[in-house]
Amino acid sequence: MNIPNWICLYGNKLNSVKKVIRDLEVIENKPVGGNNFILLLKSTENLPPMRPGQFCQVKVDKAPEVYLRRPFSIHSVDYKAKTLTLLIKAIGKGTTVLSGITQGERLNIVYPLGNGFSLTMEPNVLLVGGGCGVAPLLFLAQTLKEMGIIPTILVGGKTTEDIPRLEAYRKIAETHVATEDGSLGEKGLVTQHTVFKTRLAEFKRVYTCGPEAMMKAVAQAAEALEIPCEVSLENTMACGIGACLCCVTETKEGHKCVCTDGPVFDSRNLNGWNIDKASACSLPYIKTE
Amino acid sequence: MNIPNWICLYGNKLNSVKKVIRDLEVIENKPVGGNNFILLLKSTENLPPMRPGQFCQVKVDKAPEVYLRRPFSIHSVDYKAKTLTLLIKAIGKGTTVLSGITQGERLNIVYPLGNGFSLTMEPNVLLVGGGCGVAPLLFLAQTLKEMGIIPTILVGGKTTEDIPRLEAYRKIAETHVATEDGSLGEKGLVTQHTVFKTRLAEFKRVYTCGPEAMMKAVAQAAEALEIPCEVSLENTMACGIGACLCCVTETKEGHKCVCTDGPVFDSRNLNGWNIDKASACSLPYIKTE
Amino acid sequence: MIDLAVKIDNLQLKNPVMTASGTFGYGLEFDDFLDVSQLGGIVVKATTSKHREGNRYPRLAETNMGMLNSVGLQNKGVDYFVKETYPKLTKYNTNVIVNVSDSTIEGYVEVAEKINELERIPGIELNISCPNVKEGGMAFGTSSQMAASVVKAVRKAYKKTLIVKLSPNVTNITEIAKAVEDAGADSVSLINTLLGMAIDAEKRRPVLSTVTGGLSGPAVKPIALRMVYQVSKAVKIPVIGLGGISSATDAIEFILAGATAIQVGTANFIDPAVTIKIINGIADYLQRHQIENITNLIGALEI
Amino acid sequence: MIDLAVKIDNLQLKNPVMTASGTFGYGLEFDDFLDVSQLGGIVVKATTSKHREGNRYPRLAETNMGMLNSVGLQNKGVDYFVKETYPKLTKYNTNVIVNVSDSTIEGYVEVAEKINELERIPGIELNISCPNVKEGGMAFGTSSQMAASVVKAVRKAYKKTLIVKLSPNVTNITEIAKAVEDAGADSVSLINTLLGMAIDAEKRRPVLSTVTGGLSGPAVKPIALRMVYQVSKAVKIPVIGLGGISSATDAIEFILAGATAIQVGTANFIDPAVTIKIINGIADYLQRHQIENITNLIGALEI
Ligand SMILES: Cc1cc2nc3c(=O)[nH]c(=O)nc-3n(C[C@H](O)[C@H](O)[C@H](O)COP(=O)(O)OP(=O)(O)OC[C@H]3O[C@@H](n4cnc5c(N)ncnc54)[C@H](O)[C@@H]3O)c2cc1C
Ligand SMILES: Cc1cc2nc3c(=O)[nH]c(=O)nc-3n(C[C@H](O)[C@H](O)[C@H](O)COP(=O)(O)OP(=O)(O)OC[C@H]3O[C@@H](n4cnc5c(N)ncnc54)[C@H](O)[C@@H]3O)c2cc1C
Ligand SMILES: Cc1cc2nc3c(=O)[nH]c(=O)nc-3n(C[C@H](O)[C@H](O)[C@H](O)COP(=O)(O)O)c2cc1C
Ligand SMILES: Cc1cc2nc3c(=O)[nH]c(=O)nc-3n(C[C@H](O)[C@H](O)[C@H](O)COP(=O)(O)O)c2cc1C
Ligand code: FES
Ligand code: FES
Repeated sequence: MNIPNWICLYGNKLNSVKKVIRDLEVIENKPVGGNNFILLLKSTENLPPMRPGQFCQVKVDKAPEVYLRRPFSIHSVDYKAKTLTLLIKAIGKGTTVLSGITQGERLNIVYPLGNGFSLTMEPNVLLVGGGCGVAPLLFLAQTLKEMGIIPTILVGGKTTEDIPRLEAYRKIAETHVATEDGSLGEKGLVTQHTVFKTRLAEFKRVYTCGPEAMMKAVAQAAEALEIPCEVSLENTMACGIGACLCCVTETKEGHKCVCTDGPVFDSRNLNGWNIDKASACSLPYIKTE
Repeated sequence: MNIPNWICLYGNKLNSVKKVIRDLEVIENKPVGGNNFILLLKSTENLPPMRPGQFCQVKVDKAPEVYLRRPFSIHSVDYKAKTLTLLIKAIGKGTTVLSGITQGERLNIVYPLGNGFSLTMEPNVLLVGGGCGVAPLLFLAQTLKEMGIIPTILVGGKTTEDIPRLEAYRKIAETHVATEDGSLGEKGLVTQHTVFKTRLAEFKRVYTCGPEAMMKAVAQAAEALEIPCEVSLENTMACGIGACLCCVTETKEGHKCVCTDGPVFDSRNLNGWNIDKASACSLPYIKTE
Repeated sequence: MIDLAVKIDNLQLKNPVMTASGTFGYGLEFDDFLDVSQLGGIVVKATTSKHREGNRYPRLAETNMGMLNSVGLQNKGVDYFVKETYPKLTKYNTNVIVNVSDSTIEGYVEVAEKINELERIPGIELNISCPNVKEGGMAFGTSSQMAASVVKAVRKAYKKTLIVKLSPNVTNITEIAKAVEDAGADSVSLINTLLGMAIDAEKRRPVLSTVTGGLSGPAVKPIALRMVYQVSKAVKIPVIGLGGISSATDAIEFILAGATAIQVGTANFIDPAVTIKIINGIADYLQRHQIENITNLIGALEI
Repeated sequence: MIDLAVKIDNLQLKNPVMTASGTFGYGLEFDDFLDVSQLGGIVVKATTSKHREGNRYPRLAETNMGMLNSVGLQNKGVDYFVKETYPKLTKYNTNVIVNVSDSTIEGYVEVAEKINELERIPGIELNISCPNVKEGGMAFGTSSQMAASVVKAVRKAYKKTLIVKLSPNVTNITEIAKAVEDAGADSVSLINTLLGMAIDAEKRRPVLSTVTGGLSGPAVKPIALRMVYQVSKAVKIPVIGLGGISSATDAIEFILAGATAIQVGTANFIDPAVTIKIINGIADYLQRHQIENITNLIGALEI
């Protein structure tokens, strides 16, 4: 098991929650800048318990060029209202079709999938997100807050448009911003941000999600200070449930499926993520994508 | 050339009208009973001159299972308003998707295709349609009327639902109805209708479109009285422009393309359409599909 | 009453719907979505003599109505399967078939021998058609001689139902089918994936780490259907048809073409519960066409 | 300035975009939709020694992102072509290639000899891969020996550019490509259609009158791309790639895989003006990637 200190949020053991296939109704499709949009989806039944970092596999209908489902993190959940949201960036065929979906249409999803972030009782944790990688961090921040832990959030992107949902983060916790063009927050990469450069040692755990280069830089900095760092990987997927073995990543224990063994991994278990191997590119100067 | 007495309506020679590829806007999608619906399509440019019996090839978007275009007859044309209509019956994958198309969407069509019916100066002509086969007959009746010829129309179907657009025909000409269940007009097949059985000899030309068995029965009865009969064939098509040779029918002169040599043929030129060959099934008793 | 049962050699299938190797894990991954015991059978992931890490990532490319994969037989080896996985599969009340792969004849035989000892495994599917490994794999499936030699060797070692899975990447699949029939196969299944390739034009690189990979999904159905039709006319043993099957109609087309049973592969990724829908859809079809027994449909195509 | 010109033997193509035989008629059918002279070349419908009626209707089945056809070389024969059709084609300022088919070597040679006399036809494409005729056709394309013998015979009779069109229905396409190269081909084009089948489950009949037919369209692209990649590494003569190409991106993938030129087939049915869009799209791509000369893209895949 990659995940230390697992705290069972909903009284369920890891992986014991039943996955389901459901048609959810699109209640709202809201553009949030920079080709990002939020889908608010409603179920007629109770939602299954979900953990931050878990994802769903979405079937994209009406798109002759899209055959496989597309994976998206759970962005936020409202069990009472039986709704959940996805934060999606339109970057290709499937996401572009989804960006045009309208209220009242139905979306077929398989969920909840993957392991999710481990939750901790440590009071000081840092969440680092890059671009659309912030998607699972909102759910994570909300959940931590419910557990009485107020995380520190640091989000980065090329420009203001790449920092969707800032208000939502600010409602929950202290949120810092870095943009490469300086149009919002500090100018530079997240790893060059004052919080990251001067306060990293304060944190007992780091969670990160975003472009791989960014996550690597964050993980290596954390590792240098011996702070556990959990990273959420992306990969192209077919089944999403560990059946096809298409979505593997290289770990210390060999190939592991991002869809079931991940998407969240302890960075120390991943091959090629450690300081020694990447020492050539000294940390804060690694550019995000 | 299969078509005798060709009268050039719009000052164009047969096949000399340029075919075009156009995105037309869906102005209305109106259900007209029995899974039939009418699409009213508007062009931003002037419509090309079209002849009754010609068709268009429609691209069905948002349908992963539909790859090829689908052929539909021109149902009516309004050159001034730059609109045309299609009368479509939802019978399969593509037509079902089209039945759900909404106002404001765009439909990509290639048109006008095929030869169309030959037009005549004979005052007495009979139009016989079966089911959705009435689609091209409205355009034909309108055109004949503009030329000062009032045709007699006879339409048939299993039941009332199969006789869409009756009011439209009645506006133009004397229209008779036969239904197999007797729910509208005379009970029975079109070939058993009083008009067909008692007045056929009055007509100088018969035009027919509908199920093949019906067209054959009509054509053979006409042939017996030496009345020229034009039939509009259906066939699965790929290109619609005579390039692929997929849509052939057997004629006295060998394989001919329904999309360019047809869809309208003089029944006497078709193999297997003549009385001698089919004499076993004496005429009025051939059941329509 | 509609009777969906079919027989493949000694295997009694409660219905003709099986799952294809590599697309259904060990069944366990689908427990949340359906009752696996309702299926006619499942074919679990390829098992080789030794543990294999498979190919490097990326292993997947989406294509028009299909996908390419280059998993490359990743599995923990037959010993692990016997000790750890097999006990979990005995809960299933259906035919659990093991897909047997390797790079050498000895390897195939070793796996077959070990699986032969497992009481609740009534048959193996010999994979001589995997395009995603450097040695062996597909090579065995593209020549009648090599196919016959591996089948003969395994036949000696394996006493239960021996299904041989054929490669579509050949000039004449009936020749190979006949060769493996003569060599002792109890049944043939076809098709495995077609060798294909995808390129990322922007990056000017192949999408897959292995450059080429195996094509599956609805795109390949017309080719699979043709091969099933050809092979079922050429051999006497029962044919299991697969390749792009995603609906009951697809399944019926394969059965009409001559398949006694069918396997569902890639479609499981799109709808994890699709197999149950296919079983129900076949029953509906039979009812609608007033056919009491599915066996009356096998090869019932009217030419 | 972006330079799109490529060379196939002595043929100068103003751009690498040609049309595939049987999908573009004689070009004339597309005059309303585009200026045919803007294309790199067109390959007209198969021409045989004698008039052929082709197969019976139905000749077409739609499949997932593709289609099956069994036209069966319907054409009026080479003499009609020379007398009636050829004069109409001389208006085109592009390479008009004739696709030459037949059932016997003598037939192929007869057609090639007659086409050799036509001043404005700079080359032929020898179709040894048509799956839709009972005799000859594909049979020539599925064995290296037979392929070599027909190419040798035609080579003697035909003095201009000789392109040989390969069948994908083979175990090892590189072997056949090498055999026709050795026999004197100036170029190879691939792929022709894959043999497939469609069944109407409700009627329990094959959809095509010929039972099986040739599969084309986007569904086959991954297979075509793989074969083009393999063949262009195996032969020295230029390769013309086709199979499912519907967009500029598709075309670029084939060029990266090693094709010097490409042909657009079935996609012409969906969008009769698609070839022009592909030419413009290729130019855009080169501009965007700052590649001045398309020849720098040929086989430029980074492995
Ligand atoms: C566990 C997980 C959670 C994710 N969560 C989110 C989320 O919350 N919001 C969000 O916007 N996106 C998320 N993604 C990424 C999302 O799945 C892809 O953006 C989407 O699948 C792209 O589909 P498309 O059809 O638009 O792109 P395509 O047209 O298929 O591809 C466009 C380009 O993107 C690349 N690409 C496509 N998918 C991936 C992928 N999964 N990983 C890396 N590169 C890819 C392709 O190679 C291609 O170059 C997540 C991915 C995973 C695996
Ligand atoms: C020249 C011409 C004009 C036409 N005009 C009209 C019209 O005005 N209104 C209208 O509703 N329909 C018309 N049709 C028929 C129409 O093209 C088909 O109904 C349509 O293509 C079916 O598409 P689908 O995807 O819904 O059916 P599919 O799902 O593709 O097929 C459903 C069933 O119908 C059969 N089928 C499909 N197309 C044809 C065809 N063209 N001929 C015979 N059988 C077929 C299939 O074999 C299958 O059994 C015309 C056809 C032609 C050739
Ligand atoms: C991801 C993936 C993995 C596969 N692994 C195997 C395997 O291990 N052994 C095998 O015989 N076939 C394997 N196959 C092939 C399938 O079993 C099946 O033959 C093929 O996918 C065609 O069927 P389909 O189109 O229904 O998927 C695999 C296919 C896929 C898509
Ligand atoms: C309707 C049709 C007719 C064809 N006729 C011929 C032919 O006469 N000669 C030939 O060499 N190929 C013929 N082909 C094959 C195409 O030229 C091409 O090789 C094949 O369709 C694959 O390309 P595509 O997927 O782009 O269509 C035909 C294909 C189709 C669809
Ligand atoms: S996507 Fe299939 S195993 Fe992960
Ligand atoms: S549909 Fe292509 S020739 Fe008629």
